[in-house]
Amino acid sequence: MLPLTLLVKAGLYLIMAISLLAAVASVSLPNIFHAALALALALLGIAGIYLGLQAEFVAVVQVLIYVGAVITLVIFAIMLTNRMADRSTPAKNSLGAACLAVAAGLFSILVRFIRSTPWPETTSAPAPGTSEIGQALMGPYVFAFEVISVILIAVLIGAMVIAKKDNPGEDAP
Amino acid sequence: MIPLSHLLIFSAALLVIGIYGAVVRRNIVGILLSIELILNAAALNFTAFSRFALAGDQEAGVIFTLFIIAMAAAAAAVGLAIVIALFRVRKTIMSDEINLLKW
Amino acid sequence: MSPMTPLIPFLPLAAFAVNIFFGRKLGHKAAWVSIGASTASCAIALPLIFQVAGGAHFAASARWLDLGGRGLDFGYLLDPFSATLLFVVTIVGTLIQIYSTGYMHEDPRFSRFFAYLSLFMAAMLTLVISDNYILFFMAWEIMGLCSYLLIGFWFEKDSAANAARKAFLTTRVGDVGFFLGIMTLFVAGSSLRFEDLAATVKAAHPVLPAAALLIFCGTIGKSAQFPLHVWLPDAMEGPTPVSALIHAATMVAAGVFLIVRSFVLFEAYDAAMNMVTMIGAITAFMAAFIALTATDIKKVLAYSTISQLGFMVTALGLGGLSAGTFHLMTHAFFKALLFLGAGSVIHGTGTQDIREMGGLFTKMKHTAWTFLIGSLAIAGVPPLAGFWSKDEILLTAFEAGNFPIFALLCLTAFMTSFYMFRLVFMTFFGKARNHHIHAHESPAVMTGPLWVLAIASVFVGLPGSPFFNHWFQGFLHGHGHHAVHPVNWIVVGASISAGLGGISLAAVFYLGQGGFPQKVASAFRPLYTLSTNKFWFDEIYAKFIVAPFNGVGRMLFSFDQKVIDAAVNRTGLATLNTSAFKNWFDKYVIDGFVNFTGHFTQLLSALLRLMQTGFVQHYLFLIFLSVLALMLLEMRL
Amino acid sequence: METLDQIFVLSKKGILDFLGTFLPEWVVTLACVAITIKAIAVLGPVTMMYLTLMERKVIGRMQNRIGPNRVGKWGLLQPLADGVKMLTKEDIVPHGADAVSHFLAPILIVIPSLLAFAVIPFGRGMTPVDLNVGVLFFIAVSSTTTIAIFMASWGSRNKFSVLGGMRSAAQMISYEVPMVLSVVPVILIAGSLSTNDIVLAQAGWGGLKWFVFTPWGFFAFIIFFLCGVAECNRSPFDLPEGESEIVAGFHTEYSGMKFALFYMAEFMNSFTVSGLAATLFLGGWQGPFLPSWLWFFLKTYALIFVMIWFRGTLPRIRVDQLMGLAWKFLMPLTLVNILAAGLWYFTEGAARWLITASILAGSFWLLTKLNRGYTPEKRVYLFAE
Repeated sequence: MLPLTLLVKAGLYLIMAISLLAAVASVSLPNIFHAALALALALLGIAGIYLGLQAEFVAVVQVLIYVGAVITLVIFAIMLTNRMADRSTPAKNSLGAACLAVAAGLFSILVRFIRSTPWPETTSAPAPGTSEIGQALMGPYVFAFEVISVILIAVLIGAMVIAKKDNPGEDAP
Repeated sequence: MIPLSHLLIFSAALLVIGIYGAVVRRNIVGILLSIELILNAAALNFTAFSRFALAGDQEAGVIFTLFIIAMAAAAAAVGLAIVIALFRVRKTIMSDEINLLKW
Repeated sequence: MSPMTPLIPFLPLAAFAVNIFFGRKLGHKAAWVSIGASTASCAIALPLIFQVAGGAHFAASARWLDLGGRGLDFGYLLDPFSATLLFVVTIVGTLIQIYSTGYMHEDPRFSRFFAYLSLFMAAMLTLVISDNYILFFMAWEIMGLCSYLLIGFWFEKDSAANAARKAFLTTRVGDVGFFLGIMTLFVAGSSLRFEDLAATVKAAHPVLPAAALLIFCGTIGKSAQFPLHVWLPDAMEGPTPVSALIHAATMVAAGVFLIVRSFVLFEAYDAAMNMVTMIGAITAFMAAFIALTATDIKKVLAYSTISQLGFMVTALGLGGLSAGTFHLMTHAFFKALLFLGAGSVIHGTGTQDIREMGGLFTKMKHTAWTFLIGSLAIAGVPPLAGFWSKDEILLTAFEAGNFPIFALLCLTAFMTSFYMFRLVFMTFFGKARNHHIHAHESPAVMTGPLWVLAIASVFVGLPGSPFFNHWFQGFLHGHGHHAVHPVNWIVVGASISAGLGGISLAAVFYLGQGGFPQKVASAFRPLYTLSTNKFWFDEIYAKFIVAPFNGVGRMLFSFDQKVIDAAVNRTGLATLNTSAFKNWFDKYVIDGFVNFTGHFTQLLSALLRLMQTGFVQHYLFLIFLSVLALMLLEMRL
Repeated sequence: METLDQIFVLSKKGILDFLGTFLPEWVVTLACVAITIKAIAVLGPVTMMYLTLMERKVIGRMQNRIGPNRVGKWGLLQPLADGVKMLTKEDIVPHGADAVSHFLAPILIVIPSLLAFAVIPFGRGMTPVDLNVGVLFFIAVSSTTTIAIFMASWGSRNKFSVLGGMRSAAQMISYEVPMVLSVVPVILIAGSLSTNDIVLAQAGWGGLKWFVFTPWGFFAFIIFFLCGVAECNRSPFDLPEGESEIVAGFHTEYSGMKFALFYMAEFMNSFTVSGLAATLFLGGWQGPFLPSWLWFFLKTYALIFVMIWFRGTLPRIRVDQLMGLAWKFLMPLTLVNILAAGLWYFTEGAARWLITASILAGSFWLLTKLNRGYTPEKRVYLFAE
């Protein structure tokens, strides 16, 4: 089965590369719509990596929430806010080069830290299945779970209130 | 299984890419996109750590990831609502053009 | 101690709140809110009254205000006197409110009217059950306000507005006296609770006689006694149920009730008692005299009310506590009946002038019968209510040995029955004098209360009659303390003959064809003029009180304008000049400093604000830069 | 019977055994995957082709027409003819279109539809990938369709396209909520997210112990199916491509094969939604007498027939009605349904039937009352009868 394992490994690295490229594209493409699509690709790639880590539930949730909901919302917002032909303004501000340097510095330091730390080499136990996650959510993490649900309700209402038109009659320019 | 350090480096790369985007993008939606990248880098780290943790501790990482995803969705919803409300008032979503309270 | 007692005034108060805020929405349902509240109060009060009649005694009080060791307490007191008044007020009040739904049916401010009535009921009930002067005075004043509002209810009419103002200002004179009296009492060391009054009197502080006289001022004002009686006839401008409730049955009786409450105080000083007797007798006679010639149906009744209040006051002044209270109760019933009957007549004919009425008996059977019963009651025909109570008063005068007063009272009783039956005969008998008036009977909601009150007028006197062994008087004095008098046939005879004599004379004058009224009027021209002009009271007041006040006012006004205003204007000009200089100083010297400071700060901040761009991304960048710097720092170490 | 039931499984096993004789094991594993993928890749388009025919025939009958009948016997070759026509048509890209998005959209929209086939259990032992989060996978994958629709609408640079895309996004986000929630009771009772396990949980009663025969299952099935119809943008929820309002919605600017791909995605979606509905509520391949895969296809096609029936019967609904239905009616009902399923789980015997049925009927009645929205005034026609 060695060749198959190698194949999976190669696939994972390929997915990583694609995700990184897509991430770079999502921050650098001038067209915000394309950037959102690139981000969707990057997020799908991350979902693939979750699958590789045998976290199927997280992977599926990643696709469902991010690609299915968040990116859809983002595109919705882009369609509502951008005029379709508005490409004349620059997409980046004047901090580009400085920030690139800072980002590169941070990255090199992080890489140095990561390389110098002795990480565990092997995975010891089988990954937690959906039922274990469910048990944990309803068991030790039930309070956090409830808090999250309250926050989501608050967000639902808050987003509606913020985005609602105050007076429909006034809003027609 | 690919080693943990490679996953961490990958997520570090996602993080700095996100940071770069969050600082450099003029479009507020673009900033939100970059923030999603940063959150994803963190979430990925949690799952990776959980996979390499001892038996019994594994759920924690996955659950943190799920919570991060939920919070990210919430943040995106509110953020985009704010963006839409802002656009309705100011007719722009470029972060450096929203300077009414600047001085 | 009964926890339900405070509810008695609070229910009408709640009805007032509901009607004043939601009256517009409720429309004609407002009446039922008020009537419901009154009925509920009545239902709460009646068992308590019966318990009091059985010898119970309810009282409770709580400290309201602490004044350096002494305090003012608020509380309630249910003794036989307040129970009697509670009985009268709740029943008569409820009946009059029911009547009002018919009388006021077409009025645009229907709900407002009932709100005021409820407020009045609340105030009156508070007054009745209050156990101290302060709460009594508060309720007293609220009643004054209600009286003002209700007299002026049809404020579109100038006469109504003026009458309201007159009533308010005139009673205010008495109220000031009353309040001064309360303060005098307080100075004399009283706790202002009625139950402690006896102890205060025992201490015999020298200012107490003054306090008694000052408190009597309140009675004079509220109960329309001479010389402050002038407001009550004018108060007839208000709606008739108001006249019945406030200006005949309850509020004006509050003045008498005040004497009842303070009786211990008055009793201790002969001067005060004499004063009360004098005022009462003068009022009774004078008002009856004026009533002889009044032509407005409500004015006749108004003067009659004043006269009857004079009777009560006289009785109290002669020491007849039970007689006065008894008459107060019976009078409330039959006078309310008479006013409501008058209202029914006005409702049916559209006029108030008795010279235009006549022959209404066939057209308004219910009204006529009930009115007749009321008139018989007030005239003192046995065995109706008025007879027993009036007889008690005459007996009091007789036994006090004060024969001039007794004679005056008998004469007044004679005049009372005369003018009442003059009214009855002119209104209901004979021929219709004005053929434009098409009278009709009032609706059942109005005649119903009339009949209830008529029946009450017949029977309410019986508990005080010898047939019941003067049970009522015994009840008031606490059973056992009251010595039962044998029947004094002289007084009974005088009383009956005065009543029947008055009726017969009226029949001769106004049913017969002799033209006696004109003859008598021309024969006694001066007296007739005196009566029709009401002793010129209004004119005297206008000339000797109002006019001088106006003169002084005008003088003060011109002083204000010429002297004080001029001084103010000069001061203003001087200020103006001074500030012109200060302005210059401010502008060039002080502002110079300030501006310099400002410019200097601006110069500095122009440099500093390069740090604060206001762009969130610059801050974000700075954060990450700092993170990088910290990390580098950490690595060095 | 047994062989007939397992005919596809056995044939695949035969091929793999044959390959195993001369190839290393890992190639055989790859071949296993490849065979499954190939089967799906063939099944999807063929299904789509004959669904078009079926739809045209059924609609035709419903409209008192005959439908396609010229190409081949009973018009059986009509889909092939259509395919040839599509392939030979000119591919038009509008001036000023966003070339990348415009090109990628039709491709991307087919991928989720095909992926969704992976977790459908076509018969006993015939689940292509028995994922332990199968149902969630299906929903996640189908939700990504929105992005392709967005790309199509944005890339076309046409306001009708954008309008259609917006409508589609709003509709899909809205209907995903009750759809997911309506699946929850099934997962609760079956205790698994795997489609295969869910089918197995409905075994019994001679293959008729379907979830749809319980009160909560009945409500969940109706809601799921309605949401599925809405997710497929099919009539009466076809506002994103409502031709009388916005030409053809997001695929206004597409022609030729790209247009055909959109069509293919739509029909494959109808198939997978119907298949999943059959799996979740109608017992999947469970059934007496007939082979399991035949049962599955029978149920699926019955549901597809119902979809076509909808289209033949119901007029398109308004946008506010659409949103109101999802948020104000279906979503509360699904929440109550979850409660009912929980009660069902914890009670026994006749009581569970009584309790759940009464709760659901009561809330249905209440929600119907509360949603008695506004009805426009009756129109008055001046010159007509």
